[in-house]
Amino acid sequence: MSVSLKVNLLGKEMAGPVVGASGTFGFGKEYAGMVDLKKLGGISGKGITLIPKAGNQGERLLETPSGLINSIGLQNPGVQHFIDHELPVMETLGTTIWANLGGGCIEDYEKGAELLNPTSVDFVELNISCPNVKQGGIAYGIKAESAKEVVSRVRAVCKKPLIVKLSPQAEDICQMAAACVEAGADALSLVNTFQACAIDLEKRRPVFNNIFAGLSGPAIKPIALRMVYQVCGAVNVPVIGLGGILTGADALEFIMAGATAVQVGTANFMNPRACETITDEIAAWMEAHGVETLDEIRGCARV
Amino acid sequence: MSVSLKVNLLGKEMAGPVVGASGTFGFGKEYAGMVDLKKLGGISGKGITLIPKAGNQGERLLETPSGLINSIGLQNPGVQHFIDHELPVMETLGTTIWANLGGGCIEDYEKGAELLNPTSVDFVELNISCPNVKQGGIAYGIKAESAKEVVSRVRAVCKKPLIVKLSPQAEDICQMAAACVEAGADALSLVNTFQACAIDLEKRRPVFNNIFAGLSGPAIKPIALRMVYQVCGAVNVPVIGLGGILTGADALEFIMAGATAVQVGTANFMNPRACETITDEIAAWMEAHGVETLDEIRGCARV
Amino acid sequence: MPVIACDVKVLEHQRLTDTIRLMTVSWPRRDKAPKAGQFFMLRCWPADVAPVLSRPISVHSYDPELATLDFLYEVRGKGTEKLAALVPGDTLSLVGPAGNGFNVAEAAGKRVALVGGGIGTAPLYQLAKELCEAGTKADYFCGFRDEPYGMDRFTQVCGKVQLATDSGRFGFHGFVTQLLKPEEYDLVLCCGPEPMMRAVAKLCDAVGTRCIVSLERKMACGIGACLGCTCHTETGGRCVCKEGPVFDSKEVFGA
Amino acid sequence: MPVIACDVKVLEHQRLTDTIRLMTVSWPRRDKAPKAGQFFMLRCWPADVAPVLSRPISVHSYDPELATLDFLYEVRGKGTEKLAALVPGDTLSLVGPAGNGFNVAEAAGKRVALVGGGIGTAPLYQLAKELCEAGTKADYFCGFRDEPYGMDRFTQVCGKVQLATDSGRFGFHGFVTQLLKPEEYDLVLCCGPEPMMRAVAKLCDAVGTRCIVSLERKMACGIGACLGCTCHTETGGRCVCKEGPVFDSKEVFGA
Ligand SMILES: Cc1cc2nc3c(=O)[nH]c(=O)nc-3n(C[C@H](O)[C@H](O)[C@H](O)COP(=O)(O)OP(=O)(O)OC[C@H]3O[C@@H](n4cnc5c(N)ncnc54)[C@H](O)[C@@H]3O)c2cc1C
Ligand SMILES: Cc1cc2nc3c(=O)[nH]c(=O)nc-3n(C[C@H](O)[C@H](O)[C@H](O)COP(=O)(O)OP(=O)(O)OC[C@H]3O[C@@H](n4cnc5c(N)ncnc54)[C@H](O)[C@@H]3O)c2cc1C
Ligand SMILES: Cc1cc2nc3c(=O)[nH]c(=O)nc-3n(C[C@H](O)[C@H](O)[C@H](O)COP(=O)(O)O)c2cc1C
Ligand SMILES: Cc1cc2nc3c(=O)[nH]c(=O)nc-3n(C[C@H](O)[C@H](O)[C@H](O)COP(=O)(O)O)c2cc1C
Ligand code: FES
Ligand code: FES
Repeated sequence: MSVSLKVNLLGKEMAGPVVGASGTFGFGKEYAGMVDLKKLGGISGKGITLIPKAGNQGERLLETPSGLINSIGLQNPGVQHFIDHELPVMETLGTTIWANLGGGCIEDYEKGAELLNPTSVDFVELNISCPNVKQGGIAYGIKAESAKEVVSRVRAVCKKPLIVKLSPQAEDICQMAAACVEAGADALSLVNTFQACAIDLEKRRPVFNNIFAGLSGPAIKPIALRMVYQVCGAVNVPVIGLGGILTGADALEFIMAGATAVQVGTANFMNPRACETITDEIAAWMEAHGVETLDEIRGCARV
Repeated sequence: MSVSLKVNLLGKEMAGPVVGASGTFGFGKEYAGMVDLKKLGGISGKGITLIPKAGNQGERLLETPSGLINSIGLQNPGVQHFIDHELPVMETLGTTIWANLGGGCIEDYEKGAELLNPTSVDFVELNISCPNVKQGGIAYGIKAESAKEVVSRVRAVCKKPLIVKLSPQAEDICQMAAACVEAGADALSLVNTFQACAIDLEKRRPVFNNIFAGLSGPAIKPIALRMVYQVCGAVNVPVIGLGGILTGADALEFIMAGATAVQVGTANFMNPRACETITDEIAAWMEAHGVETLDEIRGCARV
Repeated sequence: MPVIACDVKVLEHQRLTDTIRLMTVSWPRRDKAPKAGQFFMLRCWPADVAPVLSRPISVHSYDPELATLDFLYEVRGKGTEKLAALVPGDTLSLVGPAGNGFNVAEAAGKRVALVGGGIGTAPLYQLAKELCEAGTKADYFCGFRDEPYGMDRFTQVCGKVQLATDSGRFGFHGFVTQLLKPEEYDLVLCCGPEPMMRAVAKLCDAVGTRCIVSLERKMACGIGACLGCTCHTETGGRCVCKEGPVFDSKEVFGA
Repeated sequence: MPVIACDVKVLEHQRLTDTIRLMTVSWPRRDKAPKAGQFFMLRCWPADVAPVLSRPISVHSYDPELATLDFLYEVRGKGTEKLAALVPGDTLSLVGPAGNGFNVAEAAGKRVALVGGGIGTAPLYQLAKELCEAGTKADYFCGFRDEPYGMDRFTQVCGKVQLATDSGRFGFHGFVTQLLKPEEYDLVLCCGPEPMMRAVAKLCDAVGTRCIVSLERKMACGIGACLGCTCHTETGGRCVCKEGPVFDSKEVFGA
């Protein structure tokens, strides 16, 4: 039997359903010596903003049971630097390029999107869900109306396929999803990290300078999968599912819930070859179960 | 140094800060051969409803990374049966008695609370947050206005100290907390389980008949702690923190975030002596750090 | 009588087949002597290590003189794999004895058949022993997929011993249900895969023989505290870990 | 040159003190020869087992002829405890060689002091070896809380070797900073606890001696992909795992 892992996302063909998640996969080249990047569906680069950001002070990482809390705070060299220095390398990696665009104010989102228009970027993934920055992060990810505003403004200037990345913090994830689609999102990706907290008993203060930071990893998978299941039922655009995926079986759960593709984040730190391993495991499962294409099983678990 | 673990909750003295969480601790007697129940702050019995409930069909339990998904669905023998058959035994256990009251419609909540008025129950813990029942569960736990209605109606008839148990699904946990206090809650407990999903790859359908079920255990602790931290800043009533507590250190994080007491649920399945072990670990930490009473450290990590 | 939590020592650990192990542990609590059909929640990994839940395993044999317990178990997944790695001298945490167990007094003096399928034979050995001590030698019918295990022990405490295998490599080629003639017995006590127990119950029903079954459910607490193990019946839910795992087949499968 | 992921075999594992271990593993990839100051991300537990993150450990020694790597490490918590349980023949997963490493070419021919504090001495041995090969015998100053370890190796590849301990049980009673006279050197290369490195940098600054330090940060990826290890400096963030861990002290501590 010949298994095809190909996925067509908004008219672009991807070699497989697994995309490296933003913030965990650098700009791709870091993994080139470990992962056969051509097998991946794509790489979502580290979140970029119009104005470069230094990121957060203080602790940035904390391990939790089956999870990881991070407080990177969108440290990045800015959109223009990305275009000049990172993108040319990404172009050589043989997979689709996702520019994960964060913002400060709406104008910054707009300008960032405009800068990306003439580039080789395949998808713009609009990050309205970073819990680690005060402005332009989670602020837009909670209330559907705020999201709608930023998405429609970016949509108006963005000539690339526009994927909006949702926060699990949204008041109502289905309403949020519908609002983003109404505002012009071509696809949705979810979830970003969950706002979380940890306290340092010895210092008797929060571990993170911002008090709260973002939880990711296998711990959150059951909640992420629930949200993806719900959103796939609420909108008619492709949904990219993520949150805690560590195995091919995890990825297949998201696909059976209706996801077009998946992203893999924290798992890259648990196994640097995770994106490839997961891709191979999906293929092996399909082989063993006589499934030739992902279309045969996408959404099959929906009741 | 002499350490005191005593906690005064709404005028009642509890021997320690650790309370067995509803649904994981039976009605207490099940653990009597394993745990020195007199060391506990209290026992929150299995959720009861006016009308007995058979609970959910199909799978009820699923292990996840550092977590547990359950779909019990409030199986219980009804409030009157609780009063007649379980309460007399609970009275002999030497700790405070929390009646975890679920409901169908608001009238059922009211009638249940009325039945509990003349009993020996120390606290009524109003469960407006069960994700496993369609009616009277999570429905009231999402929107602050719905919660406000049910809480104020119960408050009007309930003569016991009234603790409202919040869902992490609330649209805005601080607003929700404030609404419940405004409606007359004497204290708040949070969090209940997170709505989650799992898919059975072989059957190609959701594991649980209700599609979604409730995630608990150490996996959720960082999110639960964040919500407790937020709620402690949003209201002026005692907050009982729970969600994933497995160690004394976990419990101390909640207390340093401002919690008056904590509850321990899933950990009882990981170590049947968990409530006592955690209590002892808290005492050992206090001893080692020269902390004589929990009042000295409660909320100390708030910035 | 509330269950207790106890750390015990592994005394012996034998590999009976590729996947079947027989583990002997100390059980110093003579005041908490387990009986046939009861089980323990086993754990040999820290609270914060996967799997989250402890694993229920039946009492295969209890020796009150040596104060030892035997567990006969099949290595299926993460939990039993961790058990299988134990070596003599290691510590195992037990919660139990849990569950109702078989009613041996009721069975004594009757014509009794024990019917086991695969690892479902585990609790039947202690049951056969207790029946034997009560003066009743039960007949033992067992079915395995291919390779049988643990059978020799039964011959000493049972009457007739009959074996069926799906593969036909050992004993009768077919299902154990083809060997059993329930009309020859007053009582059939059964443990195995649920479809097999349902088939046995049906055969018994047809001739009016009482059939007792021991159910399996996923369990979180094992002591009646979580309601995760409920078996739905026509007359309401039954808590398998506490009201069971042993039930009249009519109660749980209907008549 | 992108880092690689490689499963290697543990060849030897020695206990030097209660908490210090020296582990030798095979490193078959001669084309990816690690150099002094570089490190690897180590993991010997499955992806789904705690701790979530792999652990960064420096190259203590690389032997290109035997194709072996030594790690000198201190058992601190969960991760290093798991490493400590490895026995010869076990498999260890490595990601690396990561980081920039020391600039040996620049140091060669100069008057060089190596200053190590506790387990911070780990990367200095490979550095001393490489300097020695380049014709420069560095002086070695090391400080330990109480019991020193790994010192004998240094005598062969260094000039002067000076020891200080906080307890005074061995060598000079006091801090290693009390022994170092930075004015006698062109270059001081330093690895140890951050307060000690800051103190050394300050001494060097005062006399205009260049000071190079190797920083430690919690790391998730170890390869520049997550930005979890950033060191904030006056001129912006530095990625310790990729742009470092070796920096000019002025760059990271200010002047
Ligand atoms: C009262 C009772 C007595 C039992 N006695 C024995 C015995 O004597 N010997 C024996 O080998 N087995 C016995 N079992 C079954 C045993 O508990 C399971 O085989 C074991 O829990 C599987 O765990 P695992 O981690 O190895 O496999 P997993 O990977 O968890 O699962 C393998 C299979 O076992 C099922 N399973 C998982 N957890 C449980 C659980 N807690 N309870 C029941 N089934 C589960 C799963 O659904 C799956 O089909 C008994 C079960 C019960 C309820
Ligand atoms: C580039 C680099 C090279 C290193 N080389 C060596 C070496 O050669 N020998 C050696 O013994 N140690 C070395 N370390 C330190 C070593 O990584 C930590 O001691 C180890 O990660 C602790 O893990 P643990 O699980 O045993 O302890 P934990 O229980 O995780 O923590 C114990 C202490 O170590 C700190 N820590 C935890 N994780 C990390 C991490 N990923 N990076 C840095 N610190 C951490 C914690 O904050 C805590 O203070 C190096 C660190 C870095 C960054
Ligand atoms: C260290 C780290 C940095 C991240 N940075 C970004 C980012 O810049 N932009 C973004 O959209 N998401 C970011 N995320 C979120 C991930 O892309 C992903 O949504 C989340 O981690 C959940 O997936 P996972 O459980 O597979 O990691 C980051 C996550 C981690 C762990
Ligand atoms: C099996 C199970 C049954 C539960 N039943 C109830 C219930 O009846 N009422 C209720 O308020 N919460 C119930 N809960 C939620 C717990 O009380 C607790 O809020 C939740 O599990 C989070 O805490 P934990 O992570 O310590 O378990 C149940 C949880 C579990 C795991
Ligand atoms: S397993 Fe908890 S009630 Fe039976
Ligand atoms: S540890 Fe990931 S960038 Fe340095």
